[in-house]
Amino acid sequence: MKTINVKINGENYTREINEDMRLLDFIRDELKLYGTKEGCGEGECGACTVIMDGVTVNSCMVMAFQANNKEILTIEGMEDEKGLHPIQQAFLDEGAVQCGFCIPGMVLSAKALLDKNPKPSRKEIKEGISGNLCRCTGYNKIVDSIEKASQYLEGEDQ
Amino acid sequence: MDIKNVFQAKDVPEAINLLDQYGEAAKVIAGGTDIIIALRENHVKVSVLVDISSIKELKEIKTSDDWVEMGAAVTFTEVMDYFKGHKEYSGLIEAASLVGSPQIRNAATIGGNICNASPAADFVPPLLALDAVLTVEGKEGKREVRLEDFLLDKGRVDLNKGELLTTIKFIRLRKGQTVTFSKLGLRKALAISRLSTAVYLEIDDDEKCAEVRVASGSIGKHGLRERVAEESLKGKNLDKAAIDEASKVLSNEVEKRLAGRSSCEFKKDAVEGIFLKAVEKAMVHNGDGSYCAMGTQYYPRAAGKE
Amino acid sequence: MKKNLEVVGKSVIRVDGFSKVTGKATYSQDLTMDNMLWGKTLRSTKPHANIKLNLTKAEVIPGVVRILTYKDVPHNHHGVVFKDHEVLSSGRVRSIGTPIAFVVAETEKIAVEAMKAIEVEYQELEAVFDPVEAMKEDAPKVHENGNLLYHYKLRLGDVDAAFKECAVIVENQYKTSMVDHAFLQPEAGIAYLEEDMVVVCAATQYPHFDQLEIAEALEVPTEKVKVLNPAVGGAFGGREDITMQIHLALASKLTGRPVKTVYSREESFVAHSKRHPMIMSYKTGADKNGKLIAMEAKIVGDTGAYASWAINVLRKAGVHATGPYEIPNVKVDSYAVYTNNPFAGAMRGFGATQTPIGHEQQMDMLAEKLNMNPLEIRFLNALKKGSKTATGQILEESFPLKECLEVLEKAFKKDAKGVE
Amino acid sequence: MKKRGFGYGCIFYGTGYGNGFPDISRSIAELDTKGHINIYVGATEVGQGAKTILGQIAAEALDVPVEIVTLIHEDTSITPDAGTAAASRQTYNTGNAVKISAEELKKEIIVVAKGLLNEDHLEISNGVIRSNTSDKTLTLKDIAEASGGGFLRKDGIFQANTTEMDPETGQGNPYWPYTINAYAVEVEVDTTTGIVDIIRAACSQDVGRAINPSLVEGQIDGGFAMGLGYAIFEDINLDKGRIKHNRFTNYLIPTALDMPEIEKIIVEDPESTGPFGAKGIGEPVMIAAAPAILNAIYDAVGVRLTEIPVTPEKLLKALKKREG
Repeated sequence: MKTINVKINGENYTREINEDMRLLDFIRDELKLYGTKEGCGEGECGACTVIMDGVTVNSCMVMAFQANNKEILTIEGMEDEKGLHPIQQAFLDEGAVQCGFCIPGMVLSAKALLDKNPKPSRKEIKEGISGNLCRCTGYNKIVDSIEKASQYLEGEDQ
Repeated sequence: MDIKNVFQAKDVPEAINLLDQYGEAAKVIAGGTDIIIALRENHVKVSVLVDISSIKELKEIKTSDDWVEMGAAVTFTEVMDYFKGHKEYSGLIEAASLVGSPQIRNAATIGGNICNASPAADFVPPLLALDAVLTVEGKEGKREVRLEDFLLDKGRVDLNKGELLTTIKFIRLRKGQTVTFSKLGLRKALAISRLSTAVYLEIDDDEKCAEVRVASGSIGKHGLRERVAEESLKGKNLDKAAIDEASKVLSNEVEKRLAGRSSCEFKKDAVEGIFLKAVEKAMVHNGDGSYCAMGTQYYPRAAGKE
Repeated sequence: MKKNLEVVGKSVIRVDGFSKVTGKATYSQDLTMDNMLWGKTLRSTKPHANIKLNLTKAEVIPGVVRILTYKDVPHNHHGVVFKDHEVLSSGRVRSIGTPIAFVVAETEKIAVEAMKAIEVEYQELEAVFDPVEAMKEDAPKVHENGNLLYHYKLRLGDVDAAFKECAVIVENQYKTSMVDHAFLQPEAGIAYLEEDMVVVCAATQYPHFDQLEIAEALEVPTEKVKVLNPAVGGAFGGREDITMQIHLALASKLTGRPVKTVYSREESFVAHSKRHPMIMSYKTGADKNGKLIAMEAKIVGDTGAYASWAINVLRKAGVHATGPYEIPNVKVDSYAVYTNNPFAGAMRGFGATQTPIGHEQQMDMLAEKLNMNPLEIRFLNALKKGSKTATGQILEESFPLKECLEVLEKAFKKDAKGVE
Repeated sequence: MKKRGFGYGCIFYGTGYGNGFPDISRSIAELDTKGHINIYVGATEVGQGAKTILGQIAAEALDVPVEIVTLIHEDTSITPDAGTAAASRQTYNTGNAVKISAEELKKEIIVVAKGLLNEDHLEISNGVIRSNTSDKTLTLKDIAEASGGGFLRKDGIFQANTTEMDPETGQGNPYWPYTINAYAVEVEVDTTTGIVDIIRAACSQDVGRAINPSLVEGQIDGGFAMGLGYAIFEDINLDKGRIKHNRFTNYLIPTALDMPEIEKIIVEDPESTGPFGAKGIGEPVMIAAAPAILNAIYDAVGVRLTEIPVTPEKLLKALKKREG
């Protein structure tokens, strides 16, 4: 067993983990945060995307021990006391959601993108979510909603 | 996967000590994007993982007067950010940007890409074209090895027990020099390279090809220098005939190399297109029909032909 | 009827959206229960074989609770139309991926270990993978009654005579691939007991049908089975057939504990149906003005080792083989054929997705031969309100093909060619 | 060299089980004690939006705000069988069943209201029961309370129109209704690598009537993406019955970067037998995409690909063969 300290969604966790545990399993099985999904187990679909130290990673491709002393944001950390994050609101407003299985990862990719590039072009948005596979939506409404989220966030800043 | 011990090394000596101590039982993990799959599928059977992704000195890129030096644990995203705007390094930027997806580029490291020695490793061809030199450190000290010599076979590199790849360096590009990259993937993201080429090009004041290095991916056991194509271009005026000739030479070479394989027919043809694209990217055509290496300041840049 | 529509026609925000953007939506892999066991499915690695199992080594692994085989299944059959799937193979496997045993253990890791410890002795049988080969008399039989599962015949007018009248004829063979639904959520489920009722919670397209199939296999009354259907991560036809539902129900019933299983992506690929690959031979003829006169098509669909929806899929392919065009002389033969490939079933479009690969290219080829533009020939032959289809059905209303083509043409001006 | 081309495809699609197979959906509409509407159907929300649009249909039929309608479909022990979420049948078939149950419930509500108000000419408008002859009103909660604290429940059942075809000639009315879909696509083909790039697309989609236009558009985008994958990427690649492409690294589905923008045009021609004129669209939205792409490839480079998917390998081979 190995002890790790991880800050997830603003909260510090100190846990004993198995050495062979993936970050994804830590988040789901240990912390019971089931919003992070597993779609392929090999970093290809992005359903397990979380933000670690400011950048997106596939949590199925990170060993849990590697997250020691790191700060992680999962979908459960997107809402705050005011309610939905503007990106989540935009996904709702623009009709970006269908089956929803890709959506937590998609929202986090959108957040990482907008944090780095607050006014991305549609091409840049597509690049930003190119590691998140979706089989239902054909992506276009997701791109629309990230554009919309960019506007919402700009409005918030003013 | 049967992992018993895991370590987050704080510095290179600690990592080397651990690798030395556990020997064959240990494996380095950095971005994890390849090794975790290999572990889960039992292609790699080790009981100890040494994580080097938090070692600060391995995460730096430095440009000195003569060299550009990158730590082995630098991620592809960091490569893209560092070279952003430096067109002479477009091959590095492009190869990095075509690795997997944003999530993978945020985690995967250039050292990992090299040490896996996959034929399809995206970052290897441009580094081969830059004739990159690697630093390997072990208990016995440091040694330098050319990337081309480092790659031994598919999945096998020149790393001895207890050794760690620490840096990758190449000679800083000057005026008239550029490196470019072109890849054939089956889709626009998350695509494993079916074929790739990288070209380093140096054009002299007479607009002749002073130096050229060509490298390929996915058409051999690992990334390879393509010397016949280089010989074909060297010293020539880079007109269409010369470039077409070189692409034919490369195509013939690929045909010989892949003879008997089902992919041969496709790759020998497609390599021409992919090579041409890399060469074209390396050259910027001027309005008067002259050209210069991309990213250099010799000539006013005209609209690049894509 | 009411004056104006108030809600219909409005882009109401989807009601399941909030839970999905917040990560709160529960998919079946997100469920766990106290005292829960894990199941793993042992599957055939050979396409056609007689098998013998030896569980000895697996059973003694600490933490293994039970290993289910066909002997444990009261009624060992299921299937959406024909009951030609076995819940667990009773001795003969017909495709790679056919379930053989279901291991139930205290942890997922132990279940995997035990699954690997089961010894399967395969006595391989001759297999057939090409549906055209499978139709031949001397082909290896996938099922006892032969490999030809279904033949749909469509006959209208006299095609042989009509082809003689044609100014142009195009004839081609088209082939489509076997493809996967690739929904993002791999199959997962959990079953537990509520007194004498077995509850199965799994992603499905048709919970009431699952309920029937589970009840039949377990030989219990339907009302003793409850299917709960949490959020479903895409389906596209791939969640029509039973995958894990009966395994879970049975395991829970026999152990008295909740049992969960989650498929990996690789297992998902072998566990659910596929789109039928089809070989489609098309012959289409028109007069000199581009009016379609005759069409003949032969369609062979490979349904793999099990029937699933093959009959309905090949029927739908046959009915839609003409495309949305009025053709007075039509002859279509479509065949559903068993092979030892993975089984094919429902997938978005259900047989009517394959045929347009043929008929729409045929239309363009005819247009080119006649020096017409592709839209012109479509307008000329378009079925419309009042038309009769090749099956003799009168299209009584709402058939706006011409309107669709008109708006499309306007939206997509061809003179934009090459202009960025 | 990069070459561009245009292509069209159009299809018709008969929705429902077809061929005379009993295609039945059932629904229960309920007024609960809070004065809210619950609709019980066994129709799965697979992502297509059934849960949303069936609620819209119920709200419209009852003339109540959509916010007070809850769809309950997750439990077989409390929902009636509404058939499978396939064959593009939930909007049309179950939509009809929901509409019928809602209309029946509305009648029942009016009956109760008549008793309470002693008036004959009543209607529901935006969730309030109003008299046409006076200014008396009742809320749904009033009705719920007046009906003894219990629930008002009404069933709805709908069976689609389909007949079995003649086994020898295939003549008959196998499906109803039919839905139309058409795509126009522009592609760019790189003749040196065989790579096909979808530049843009337009879709005209017959819907009968759009219950929820945004959901229809979402289906079109998603349908096109699946058609794109079918045309140029997807193949499980069988080798003696073994699936070689059995993971997402080698079974390629389109990424965001592979998808073009799509101009989406909804064509409305209400179907009298559909709920408020609606027809099913879930499958049709996909179907014409692949053939339109194939026709566009031909227009661009002049070779016919009769076998899908059109991989760079196949396309380059075909181009070479033509050159001789």
